[in-house]
Amino acid sequence: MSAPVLSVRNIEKSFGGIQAVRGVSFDVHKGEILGLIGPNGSGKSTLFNCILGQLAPDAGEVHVTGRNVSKMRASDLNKLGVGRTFQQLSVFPKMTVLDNIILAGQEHHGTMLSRLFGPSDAGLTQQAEQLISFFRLTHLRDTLAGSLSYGQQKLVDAAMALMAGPSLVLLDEPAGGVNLTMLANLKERLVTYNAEHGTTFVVIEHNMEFVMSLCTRIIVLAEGHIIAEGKPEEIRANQTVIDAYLGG
Amino acid sequence: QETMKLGMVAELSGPGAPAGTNWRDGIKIAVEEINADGGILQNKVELIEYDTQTDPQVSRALVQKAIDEGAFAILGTIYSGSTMVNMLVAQQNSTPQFVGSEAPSIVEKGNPFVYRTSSGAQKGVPALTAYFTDTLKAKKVGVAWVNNEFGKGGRDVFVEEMKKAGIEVIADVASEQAQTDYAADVSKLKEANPEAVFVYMNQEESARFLIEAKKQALPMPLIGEVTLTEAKVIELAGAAAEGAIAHVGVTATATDVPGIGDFAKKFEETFKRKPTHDAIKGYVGAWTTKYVTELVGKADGEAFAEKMHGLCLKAADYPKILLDTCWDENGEMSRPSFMVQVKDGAPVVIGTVPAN
Amino acid sequence: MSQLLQVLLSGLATGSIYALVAIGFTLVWQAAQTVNFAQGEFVMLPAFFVLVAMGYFGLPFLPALLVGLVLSVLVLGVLFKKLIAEPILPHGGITLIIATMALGIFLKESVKEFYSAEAQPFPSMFPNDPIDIFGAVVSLQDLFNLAISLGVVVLLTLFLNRTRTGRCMQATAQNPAVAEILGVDVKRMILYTFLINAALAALASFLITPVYLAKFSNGETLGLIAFIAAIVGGFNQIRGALVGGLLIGVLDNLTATYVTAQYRAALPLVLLIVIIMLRPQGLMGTSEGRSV
Amino acid sequence: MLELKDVHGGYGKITILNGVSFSVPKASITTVIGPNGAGKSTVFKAIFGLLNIQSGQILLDGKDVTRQKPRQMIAHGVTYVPQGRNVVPQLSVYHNLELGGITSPDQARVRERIEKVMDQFPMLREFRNRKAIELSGGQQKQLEVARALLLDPKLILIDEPSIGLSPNLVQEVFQTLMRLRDNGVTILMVEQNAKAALAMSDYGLVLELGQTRMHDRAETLLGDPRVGQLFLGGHVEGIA
Amino acid sequence: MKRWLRPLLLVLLLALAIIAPLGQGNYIVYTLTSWLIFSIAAMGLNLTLGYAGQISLAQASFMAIGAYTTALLTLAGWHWVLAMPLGLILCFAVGLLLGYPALRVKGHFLAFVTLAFNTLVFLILRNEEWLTGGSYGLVGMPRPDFGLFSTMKQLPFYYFTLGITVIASLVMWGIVRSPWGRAFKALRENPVRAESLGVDTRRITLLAFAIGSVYGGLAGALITPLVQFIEPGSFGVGHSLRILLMVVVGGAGYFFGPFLGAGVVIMLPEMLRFTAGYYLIIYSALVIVMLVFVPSGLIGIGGRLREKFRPRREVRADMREGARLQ
Ligand SMILES: Nc1ncnc2c1ncn2[C@@H]1O[C@H](COP(=O)(O)OP(=O)(O)OP(=O)(O)O)[C@@H](O)[C@H]1O
Ligand SMILES: Nc1ncnc2c1ncn2[C@@H]1O[C@H](COP(=O)(O)OP(=O)(O)OP(=O)(O)O)[C@@H](O)[C@H]1O
Ligand SMILES: [Mg+2]
Ligand SMILES: [Mg+2]
Repeated sequence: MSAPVLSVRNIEKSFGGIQAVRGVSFDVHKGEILGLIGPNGSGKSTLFNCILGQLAPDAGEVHVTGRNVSKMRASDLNKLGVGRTFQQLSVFPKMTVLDNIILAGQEHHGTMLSRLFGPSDAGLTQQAEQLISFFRLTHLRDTLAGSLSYGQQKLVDAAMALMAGPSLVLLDEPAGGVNLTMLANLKERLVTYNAEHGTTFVVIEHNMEFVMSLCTRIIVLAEGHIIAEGKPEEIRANQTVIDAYLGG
Repeated sequence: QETMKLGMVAELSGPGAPAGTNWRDGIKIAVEEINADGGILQNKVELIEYDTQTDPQVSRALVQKAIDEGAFAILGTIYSGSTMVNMLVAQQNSTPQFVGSEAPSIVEKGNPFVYRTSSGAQKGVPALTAYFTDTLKAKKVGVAWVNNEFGKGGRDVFVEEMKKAGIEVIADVASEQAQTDYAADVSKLKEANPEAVFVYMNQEESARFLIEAKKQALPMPLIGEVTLTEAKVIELAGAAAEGAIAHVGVTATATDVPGIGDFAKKFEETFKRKPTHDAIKGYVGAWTTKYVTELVGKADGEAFAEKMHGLCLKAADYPKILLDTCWDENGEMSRPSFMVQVKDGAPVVIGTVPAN
Repeated sequence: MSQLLQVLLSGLATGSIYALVAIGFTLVWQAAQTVNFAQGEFVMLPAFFVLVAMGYFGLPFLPALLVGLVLSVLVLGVLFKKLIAEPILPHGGITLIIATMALGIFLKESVKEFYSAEAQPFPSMFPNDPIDIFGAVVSLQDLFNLAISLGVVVLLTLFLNRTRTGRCMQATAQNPAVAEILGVDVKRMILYTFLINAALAALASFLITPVYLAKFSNGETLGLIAFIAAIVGGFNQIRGALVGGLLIGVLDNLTATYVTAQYRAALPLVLLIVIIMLRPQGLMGTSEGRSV
Repeated sequence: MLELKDVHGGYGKITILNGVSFSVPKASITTVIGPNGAGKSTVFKAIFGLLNIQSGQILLDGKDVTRQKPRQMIAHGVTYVPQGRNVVPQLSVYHNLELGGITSPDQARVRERIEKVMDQFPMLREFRNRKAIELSGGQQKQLEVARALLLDPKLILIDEPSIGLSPNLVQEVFQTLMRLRDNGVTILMVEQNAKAALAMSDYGLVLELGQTRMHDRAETLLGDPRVGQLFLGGHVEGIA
Repeated sequence: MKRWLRPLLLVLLLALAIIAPLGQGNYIVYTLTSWLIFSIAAMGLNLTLGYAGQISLAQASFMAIGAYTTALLTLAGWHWVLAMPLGLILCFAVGLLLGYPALRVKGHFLAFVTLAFNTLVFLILRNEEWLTGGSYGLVGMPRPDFGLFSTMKQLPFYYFTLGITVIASLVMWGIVRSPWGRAFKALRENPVRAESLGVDTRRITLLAFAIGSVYGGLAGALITPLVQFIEPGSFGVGHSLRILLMVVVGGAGYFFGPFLGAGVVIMLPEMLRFTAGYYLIIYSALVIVMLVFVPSGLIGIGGRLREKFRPRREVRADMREGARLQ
């Protein structure tokens, strides 16, 4: 079997006395859709931030397709084909929706210099417009992203993560605030990507219906540890998980 | 009767404002008197004011503007940095220019149209040397100066003079323009303990220096050029100014010189404050413009320049020149000067120095 | 030895003055998240109120101080807030910063045109008697300045962190939208901030001017140095202003005495840059927290 | 209790609400649903005085409260929990909570209530002295919800409380809301988690394009196939 | 704005700039020239601050570097055309250097570091007399002579500056509308997110400083032959603040903002000079009033006026698609 797309080894991170992540290890293989769930404050987002270079972990290593990327900067990691979203809305508020999405793709085309002298949209308008219309935002194409509704911004955020055609995407709560119908579309799109391009996904989400129907495998985090791991139906039945997280 | 325009270009705002406004007000009095006296060549004089904001680039633009608007002579500027720039413009237009700047370099550029209204540092400071050698009999001295083109000019001349006189400069203390804290400066001087200190700074800086010197009880005599004993400095420094000595080109305190006394009185009545050195300079500049233009007989820059060089005006014939004054072929001025000391809160003339 | 002591003590004395002005910066930052670039002029102006009260209305010194304080609070507090801060604040910090720069010019030039371009002496609230400490000299005034800036720091810190009003002011600065939703009287909190700032500026003015002399252009350098002191101390802590101010005062004097007078303005800056690079949140400041 | 009559309003020159009318009876829970960008949050802002209302009327207990300021609305007994993150970043958790009761004249009671909500959300007690910004997304949301419970409001406007909360906490919040309703508090809520929300609600309201489309009892809406198809994810549309 | 309106407006503006100095006195021409030069400096700062969101209070020091390099070289007999690029290269390098702190500190800390840098440059210019002439400055730099076209006189020098301004603007236009421009804005709005989308924020930050500095340097290289005298005092912190004022007053982050801003900051005092001593008071008051009423800068004034006199209501964009639930 080939090297896992993402391999997380023994990551630890604490913030002045609070141990947010305490030695987490797992592998994700090509084509998987992995769910990452757990109570609030269990360290999920912190783990993402450690994996993707936004935070420096206190210990541990991260490998992407066999390569140690622990010290790599987020932009370089992104160029390797790793995309992500953040839990908190993070569009560029004073840029148009179209510009937001083109930006997400432009750094993957050409070199720094060729971008200066090439076309101003790096030839990406069409591709961006497709994504925009998929997320039903066509009428907002030239609106500043900051004046979109919460759910709409969430969609732009997701579109940005998908724009560069990454091979591994980490999504932090993609469903929060998104209308159920649109969410079904999003799920469909992720599954299609996964099937057609073999894109691997890791998804943090509190919407259990979404997670359970989307993911092929689920990891449950609590207080910085992995407390359970398995197929969706196993997790749903796991008493520890029910007590810690799902509730009665 | 026509009017003749005088362009007053000076530092009316920015750090140079105190000097500039005094310069302006001195000129205002002169212009009033000149007009009362029939103007220049029977023409009424109109004074146009231009504010350089103490910015050399602006000053250059304004000298240009004054000339564009028909000024036949320029009065200003005071800060040497500005004068260095704008005198080029006046030169290009053959317009005579009286400046208040004292930096040596101004008259070293071979510009025939620029004239001083007081001696430059390279004349004023050497006039002091005798005081250090003969009166104080000093062997080791210190110098405290403000690090701008004014202070640097004075300091350079002083150090040179001392070398010539065989006196050692054992403390050389630079301070910033608008500096407020002189503790370090004074303590350095105290540590070096020279026999006298030459203080070359602008007004408030001088006052703050004197205050700190008194606080730390600096024991040696403090000697300055022009500023150190000015009325303003004494007002600001209060008791701390007591005993300070300065060489002064022309001082409003020399009231026994008739022209000076009259001017000082008129100035105080009009502006409710005592005239400074800069006010007298402006006054003299404006009057000289009148005298020389009338000597030439027409408003002509070239002829004016011709006349100015090597010109000597006697106070007896030209009373508003205040003291017998000569200009050399570079536009440098010389006239008798005074040594002044602060006694009981007032400057007192303690000696005169002949023109050099 | 006595020279070193002298330099240190003098540095502390000057530093306490910087601190007093710097506190204004941190206060306005903590309570309105903006920088008042006219802070130096805010400190320059009250002394002139007093001079006018004494010179034109013939009031004795102490009542004139009181008049100066009241006028400062009205002009630099109420008017400033109503006419400038309130309309511009919602449009972001940088716009207000520029507006305060323009305000600085306005105040400076007004004083110059309507009062005087020349420096004026200003009476001291405290006796200026020199006190000899092992051969070094400080004045009583210096000691008072130090004590007062210390006191102000303690009081303000307590006020901002220990009272509900203080916390409402912080909430207003950090997230005005939320403060408004929770029912905080946002406008009033901003008013408080500027009132306190104005009163502080007046106090600083009365303490500083006897030494610095009253001059329209005093605010320029003072404002700049205090701004630097506030940053170095850590903008988001009142006590940072004290530490920053004292540090700059001492460093400046040490540099001028022992290293270089020509570059005395530079060396402290370079040292401070090093500090900032090592501790990006400032000496006393705390980090602003998670960003992802 | 609350009544909107043909409200029009928006941001700048764009009109977002094109005639919103509905009324909410006292001591009931009404859930607002609709696609993203329908104007749900905008309606809340309009009620709470945060929106430029062009025309129409908002009545609270029969009194006209159109264009009143947020502080006045709080005085009328209305509280509002906006969408997204809304904490004061550099203040501690405890002081954030305290701000929730800042308008109350009875601070002793507020302190008591803070202890109570900290029992309900134990995380808050554990982290009471930490800066709010340091909390995780869901923890911040708990803080916000808890903060809204400190006064005795008559009407709570709560915009998507479930975003970021773990399932057990969502249940906890819903139960709290139901308890409040049983004590006579009126609740108006936006939720995308619509099946669960409608299940606990008395009424449902469907908003689209800034207009009220349907307003009915919650069970009726849940059973309506069109609603299910369009807004509850019952059907996947063709992918563009 | 209609599609043809913008190019038409641009042509009109350029024509205006060409005829503006005709028949004017030397003084007006001089002032117009310094307006162009400061527009260039402000354009650079607008890139650093307005587009990329990096506060810099050191633009005047880059003008100094450009001005002194050009001055020293032209005094040594070089032609301006050769001296100027050297100044720009130096500015680019120093700008990169100044960008490094920006990688670590943000906001007011960055403001401080740049401010300190400006002070440092000022002190070096003043103290290193052997090179820079110290506080006496450098004087007598020639204006460039291109054989047939000599810029010695005021008017030709204006056209020379205008030409350079147009070129500099075109280059800037190219930069901000390229993907770089988008990356600069992304850096301003959300650096963390930008980094996660593959934007090399380090490089972009450094570039924002370096390019902005080059424009400062270019302005300096033009000041030298314009004034023919330079001294440290003209490049102090106060002047950096003045350039900042131009950017914000004009409209930070808008392409034409710097031109408007520089126009106001330089021309308005000239126009107010008739008020004698009061002009700075009036001027500063006007700036404040302007910021109160159009906080986004003068560039926003057109929109504000249109809004005021022809208030329009727009329906929401998705209305056209129609409702799905009837
Ligand atoms: N910068 C920080 N400073 C201090 N504490 C932090 C910081 N970042 C995270 N924490 C703490 O670390 C723990 C884990 O936070 P994290 O954001 O990873 O949780 P999470 O699993 O994503 O939770 P949620 O589901 O609510 O988003 C929390 O207790 C949080 O308070
Ligand atoms: N501040 C704003 N400025 C301009 N337009 C805005 C602003 N906020 C929202 N809008 C627009 O108003 C419309 C309604 O937004 P609103 O936030 O009310 O939607 P919503 O129904 O709450 O959606 P969601 O489910 O995504 O939260 C959207 O089309 C949005 O683009
Ligand atoms: Mg999280
Ligand atoms: Mg919403």
